[in-house]
Amino acid sequence: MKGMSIIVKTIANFTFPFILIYGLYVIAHGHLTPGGGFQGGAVVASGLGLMLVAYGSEWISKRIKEHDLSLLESLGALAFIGVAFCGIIFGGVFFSNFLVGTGNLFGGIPLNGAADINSGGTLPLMNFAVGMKVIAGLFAIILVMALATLKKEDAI
Amino acid sequence: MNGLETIMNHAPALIIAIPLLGAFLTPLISRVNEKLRNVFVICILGITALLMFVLASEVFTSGPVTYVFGSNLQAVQQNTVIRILFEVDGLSAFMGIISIILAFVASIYSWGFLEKETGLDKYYTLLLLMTAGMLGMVLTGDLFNFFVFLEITSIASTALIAFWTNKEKAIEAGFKYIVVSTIGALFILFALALLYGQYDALNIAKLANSITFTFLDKIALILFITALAMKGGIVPMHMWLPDAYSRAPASISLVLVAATQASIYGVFRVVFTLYGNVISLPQISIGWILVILGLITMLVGVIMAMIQTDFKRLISYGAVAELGYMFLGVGTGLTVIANSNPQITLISQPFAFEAIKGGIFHIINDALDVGLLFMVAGAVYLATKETSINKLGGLARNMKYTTIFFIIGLLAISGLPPMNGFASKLLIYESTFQLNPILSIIAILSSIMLLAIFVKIFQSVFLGPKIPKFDKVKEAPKSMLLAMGIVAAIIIFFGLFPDLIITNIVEPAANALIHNEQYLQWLIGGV
Amino acid sequence: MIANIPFIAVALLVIVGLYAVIFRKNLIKMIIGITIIESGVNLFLITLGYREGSIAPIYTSAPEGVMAYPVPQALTLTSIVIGVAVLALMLSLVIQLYRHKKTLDVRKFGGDDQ
Amino acid sequence: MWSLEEIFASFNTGNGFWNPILWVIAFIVIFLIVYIIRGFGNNAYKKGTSQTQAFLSGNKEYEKTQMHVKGSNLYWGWTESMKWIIDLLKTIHTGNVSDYILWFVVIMGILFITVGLI
Repeated sequence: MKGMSIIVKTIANFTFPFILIYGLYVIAHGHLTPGGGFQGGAVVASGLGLMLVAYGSEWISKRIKEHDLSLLESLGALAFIGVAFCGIIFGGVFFSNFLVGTGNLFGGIPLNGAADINSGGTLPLMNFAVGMKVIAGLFAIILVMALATLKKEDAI
Repeated sequence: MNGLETIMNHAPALIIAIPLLGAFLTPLISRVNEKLRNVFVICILGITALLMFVLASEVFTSGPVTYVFGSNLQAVQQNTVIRILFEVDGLSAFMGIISIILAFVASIYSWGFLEKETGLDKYYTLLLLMTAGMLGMVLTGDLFNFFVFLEITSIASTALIAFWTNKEKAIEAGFKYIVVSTIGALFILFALALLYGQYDALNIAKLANSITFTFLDKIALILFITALAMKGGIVPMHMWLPDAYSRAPASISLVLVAATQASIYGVFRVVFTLYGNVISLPQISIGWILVILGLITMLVGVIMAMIQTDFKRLISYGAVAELGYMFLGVGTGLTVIANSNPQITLISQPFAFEAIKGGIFHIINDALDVGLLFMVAGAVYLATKETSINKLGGLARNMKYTTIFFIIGLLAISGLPPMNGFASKLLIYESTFQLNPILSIIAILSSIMLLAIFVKIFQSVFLGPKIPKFDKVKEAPKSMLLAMGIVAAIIIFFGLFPDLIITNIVEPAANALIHNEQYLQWLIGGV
Repeated sequence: MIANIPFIAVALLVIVGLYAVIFRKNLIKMIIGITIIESGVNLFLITLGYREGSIAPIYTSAPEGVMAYPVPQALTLTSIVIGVAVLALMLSLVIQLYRHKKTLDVRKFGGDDQ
Repeated sequence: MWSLEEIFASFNTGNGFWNPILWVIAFIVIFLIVYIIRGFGNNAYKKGTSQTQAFLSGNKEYEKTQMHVKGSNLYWGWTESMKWIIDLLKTIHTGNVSDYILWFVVIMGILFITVGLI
């Protein structure tokens, strides 16, 4: 896939930061809203997909390698399971939320009794891990499919 | 000592977590060294198998084990939190043993079988994911979790079926498999949503406790049975099965057998445990439906197997026929039990329990027998690069050990003494005879035809004069022989000491099916 | 009556999806059919989660009131995640199939038993 | 772990019992008897003579590779006599994935009818 016109590239450049911020917001607020790692990751990955469409898969594939994306994906999954294993060590149960209510970072005690951005315990950590995995995984899928269709066009 | 105790307490979670951890570590280790990766995968599955055996021995001796993720059981009992809950009873542990044995054997077998292939780090990752999915399916006590693990298994196995992407037929089989399993899984999701909407619970024990068999429950029951039977390859929804089994690499066909049986487990779990309190209510017994599906499965499986010319496709149809025996055995038991109060029936008509024992015992026998035959087919393919039985011949001269393993598998799958298949089939024949003689006649007939079709393979592949094309064929690599040897040894052990297996493993599993109050025990604080 | 409209939509979506999978000959259209069934099931789950008069389960500066139980939404999200994975897998298989056979007609595949 | 009686126990099948160890012992005994009877036979077989050649009504023997009965030629009579049912099953097994789903819907419908919902 070749890059598109200068108008598309400019618009994509302009909207990309907003998409990124919105996706990261959804990831960070995963424990407060119906959303989380996957949803935010999908938003960020679609932003990256927009860049791919605007600049062309060749341009992107020179900068981001599928190899590195799969490494990032594995690391995200490992972080997720690692936090779950920490639950056994610190909390006594697998997936135990050992950080909640400790008063430290991620374990803040909310004032009005409801929830807060700082009171999620291990949930934000897991959301970040899942978000990393989903950004890498979904973008790898888009990239590989774009490259696969690229070879197809060349054959014709 | 304290550390060991901690590990034992967390065994149900670790059985899922360790393969998952291994799955995502595999691509990283694969960058270091390829041999190290193979050893790593075998070690991971070995540790999981060890944990599974310890957990199973605890379950078989002292009843169901529950494990709540991230919380404790009291909170779940008091209905304050909704949590994912693993509940391991006799049947779950039994199915878990089957899955982990086959996955472990497949990891050993893959070393020799796929030595010259590329893309193996993804292969091993998916193999571990698939193992985690199967184990999750059988260990979980939560319907939605069951659906998630079902989908994990389907996605991983689709990618593995289509592993040989240069072969068009392999991709086609993968596509068929994913379409069938996705639609099946979506209907399972629909059914569990029907239950959730009525009872506000997803936990199998809680649902079983409160189910009242309304109109919507009936719909959910039928959706569950049909979708899981399709995933399990019951005729006439079996047609994806020969495609998938025969086009996948042999090591994957082996694990797919266990994945299919996990769906069969789902049918039994839904019918006996989830609907256990109300199963005697419907006018037409679900048991008869299972029996009839089982009979059709046996007959169609063997007749279609008789006319196949592809080695693995023939074994696949044999595997379809074998699935019928499980449905026949368990369905017979259900038919008798559902007629009246289970406790009274079990005393007056003890053959119901024997039938269920036979059906359950046949699950593990089928997994081992079909698995061994698939491994032999893979060894023949690796040596000759040929799958059509019309072109093969005279291989017994060069592949002595493989031939011996094939004979063991042949005797076992067609139910000849003293192999394990005979023990379970005898239980099924003699107990179904008391319900209706025609059932056991059809069962024996299809068993005879299974013997005939496997003798046909034996004659045309291993016997006969030397064929010049296969003059320089070598015996399979050592790791493959080791894998086949492990399974053959288990088959002979099960065949020679069936009573040991039945009293220690099969009976707790059958008891877990019949007495669903064991499964519901933790709800009232019995644990 | 108005509360039942989502359930009618669910039934329609599932039936339309099944129709597409069974009677459409193009592989891509079959995949679209599967996603339609999936949307139907997701709609069913999300409809079950609605309780009259309750507020959406968003904790960030939440107003006073009864909050709807977020479990069906979590289920729907999980189901969507799985759906994405399945969709990507199916489409990549179709790309591979098209490369081998140069056709997407479902009748051209199979026939091993004929 | 287990006592010998437990390991070698026979299990009850509802109508009778099954003990593979007894079966193996019986097999060995019968094998020995057959072997002894075989010993009474006349050992007139000589290698390397015309005794070892196949006799095909005086016709010349074919090449060894052509003598092998191929897999699909076995049970020819059976498949011929069961042709109607095999043809029926072959028409059902189209290999078309739409038909797989159609069967799923059909079975679901049949189950709905048998359980008495429709």
